[in-house]
Amino acid sequence: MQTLYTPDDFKRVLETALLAASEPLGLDELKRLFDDEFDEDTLRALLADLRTDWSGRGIELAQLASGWRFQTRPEYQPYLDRLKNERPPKYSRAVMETLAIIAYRQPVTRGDIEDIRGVAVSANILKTLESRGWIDAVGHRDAPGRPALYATTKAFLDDLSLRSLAELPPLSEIERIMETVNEPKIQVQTPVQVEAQAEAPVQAQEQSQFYPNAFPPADDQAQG
Amino acid sequence: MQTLYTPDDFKRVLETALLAASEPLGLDELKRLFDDEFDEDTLRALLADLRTDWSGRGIELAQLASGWRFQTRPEYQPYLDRLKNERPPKYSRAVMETLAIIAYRQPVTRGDIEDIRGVAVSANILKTLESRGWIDAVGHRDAPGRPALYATTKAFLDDLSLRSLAELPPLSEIERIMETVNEPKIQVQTPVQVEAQAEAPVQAQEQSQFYPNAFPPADDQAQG
Amino acid sequence: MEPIVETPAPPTDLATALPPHLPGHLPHMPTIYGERLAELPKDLYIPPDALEIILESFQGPLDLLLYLIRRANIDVLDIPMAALTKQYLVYVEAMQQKNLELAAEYLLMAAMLIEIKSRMLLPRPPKVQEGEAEDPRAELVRRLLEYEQMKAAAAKLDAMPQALRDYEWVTVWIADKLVERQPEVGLHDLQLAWLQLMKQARMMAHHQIKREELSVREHMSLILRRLSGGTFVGFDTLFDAAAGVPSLVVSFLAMLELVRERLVEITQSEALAPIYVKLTDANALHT
Repeated sequence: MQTLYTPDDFKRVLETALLAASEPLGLDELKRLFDDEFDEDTLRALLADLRTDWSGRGIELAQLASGWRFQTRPEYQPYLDRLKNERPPKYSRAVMETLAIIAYRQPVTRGDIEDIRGVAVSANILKTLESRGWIDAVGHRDAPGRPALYATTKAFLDDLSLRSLAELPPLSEIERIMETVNEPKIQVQTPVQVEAQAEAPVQAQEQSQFYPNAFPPADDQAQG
Repeated sequence: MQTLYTPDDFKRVLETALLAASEPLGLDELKRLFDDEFDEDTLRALLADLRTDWSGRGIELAQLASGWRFQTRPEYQPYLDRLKNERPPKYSRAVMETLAIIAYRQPVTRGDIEDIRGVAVSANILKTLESRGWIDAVGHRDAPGRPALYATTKAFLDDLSLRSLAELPPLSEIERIMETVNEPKIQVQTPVQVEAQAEAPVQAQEQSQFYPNAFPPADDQAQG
Repeated sequence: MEPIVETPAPPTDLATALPPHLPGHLPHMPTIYGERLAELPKDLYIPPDALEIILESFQGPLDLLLYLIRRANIDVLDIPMAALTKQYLVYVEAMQQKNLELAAEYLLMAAMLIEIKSRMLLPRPPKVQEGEAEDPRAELVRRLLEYEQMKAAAAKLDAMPQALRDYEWVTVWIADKLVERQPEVGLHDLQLAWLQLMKQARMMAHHQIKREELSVREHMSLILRRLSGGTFVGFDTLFDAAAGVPSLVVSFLAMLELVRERLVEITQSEALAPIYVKLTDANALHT
């Protein structure tokens, strides 16, 4: 057993455990690594230090919803793709819209999703998202048929490198559009979650180039 | 996409691919990483360099029959073990009591242990402790059946970070703990025979016949 | 009702404008009351191959409507219902003509649009509570905006780095997963085990044992180990003078105890001759 003396030794153990872990590691688990010798602040300092050590490499230490994990940087993905035999799953617009509705309006029933999208939501769409582990049924609405209520999972946040739902890109603000118009007055419901997004960073600028099939960036036109 | 200029850049890509791979990567695959720009000798040189970079860390670059992969160093295994979700294995109460008796009363025979514990000691219990290297037979008592005398080993002291048996917690201290733990205070009779048992284990063998039911034998089944 | 100016567009215009992902720039659009309005020509030319692809790319009637609205640069809060309905029906009819499997939602939406359009023609009944007329388009606009918001959110989500697509997890091989984990035992565990024994045996408790005695028993084990070869060992070699007087005394006590328990025998051929120690015969035979 490697004996540990210096902060570097501890970092080495942290690094080894995080590189070998198959799941993100939370602070509690990282504490266990040292038989609970360290408090959370010390661990956080070591982790921050470790993250700095890895800056400029092809791997980065990411803090996710369920803990810390090493992941490759997107800039290196084109190289890694050369090793792959099959392409990673690319989700259809129907799947992504359903995911967005669940993420921003959760918990929602299939009926809620259909109301917003204006079309039937096939069972396959929900199954795709469930089998990816991104959504699950968290309960049932007390309504006829007791429809299942869907919500996003921690794995969804982890897979999008988010620590919480508050870090989701903010929704385009439809209520601001409403204010500019007096006639006719239209009541638009403002979902509760929108408040949380106010604090989230804006990072949707490059949106259009990543999303070639998107419709004309409606927000810009609407606001401009 | 990260653009590559220097050998360090190429190493960075190699490192990233090897860290992200779930299987060992062969030279053919590593070549594909760079669109077959490099020959095998160049790759081998880069890999050797990378291996040196990682020396002294918790992870090493290993060359296997099927290719190269990063893997953890065995010295770090004890730390990784602490993260395992399964509860750490524990010795049964019977094993621990037997060990305690051997540690404090050595050299003792199986019969001595049975006298003190009040129940039969299965061969498995002794085998467990012997295969752990913590006890061994140091001789035989000159008594009917010539029973083996067990004592603790140096490995036992090492594993418990003791320099000698004298560093075991004194029994008087244990008794003091027991007295503070036992509430209400229990009047403890001091039968003369017990002292004799401690001093003269030979006689103790017959002693057990006098009060075979003195100890609840249920413990072994319950804990073991 | 809004004035509608119909502008025949060249056939090629529609073909280029149709792909839904392209911003809908219609050239030569007339401006009415400061707003640009547009309508598709009645005699639509739709390339037969393109239609399916185009129509399939719509996620539903709301998506189609939004496309028509954005393409014509119409203010969504003041939709010219007649124009929009007309355009929408052109698309739906085209779909039916091509025998495309038309989702029921498209027809439902068509009915809804026509209904709104007709209500727009009627004088608006004042609302009791607010004293303000309710716009027949309100519900449609709310749905369009909400859908558009979610559509944009979906695009943003899709633009975010996604595990397995844009980056990968690092899971380094753990070299020796197969090492069996041994129970860890500490002094505390031993103490606890003894405590258990004591509790069990409290009717006959009081195993008062002195610290020294433990050392004696330790030395007994040590001596037995030294003698385990079965041969005679010099008495003096069993004592380490360098260990100090207390250790010597303990060793001697251990030796006496071993003799008393008949575990070893001590022999001396004559007075002052070297003293030898060996395991008792019965003992040695089995070691």
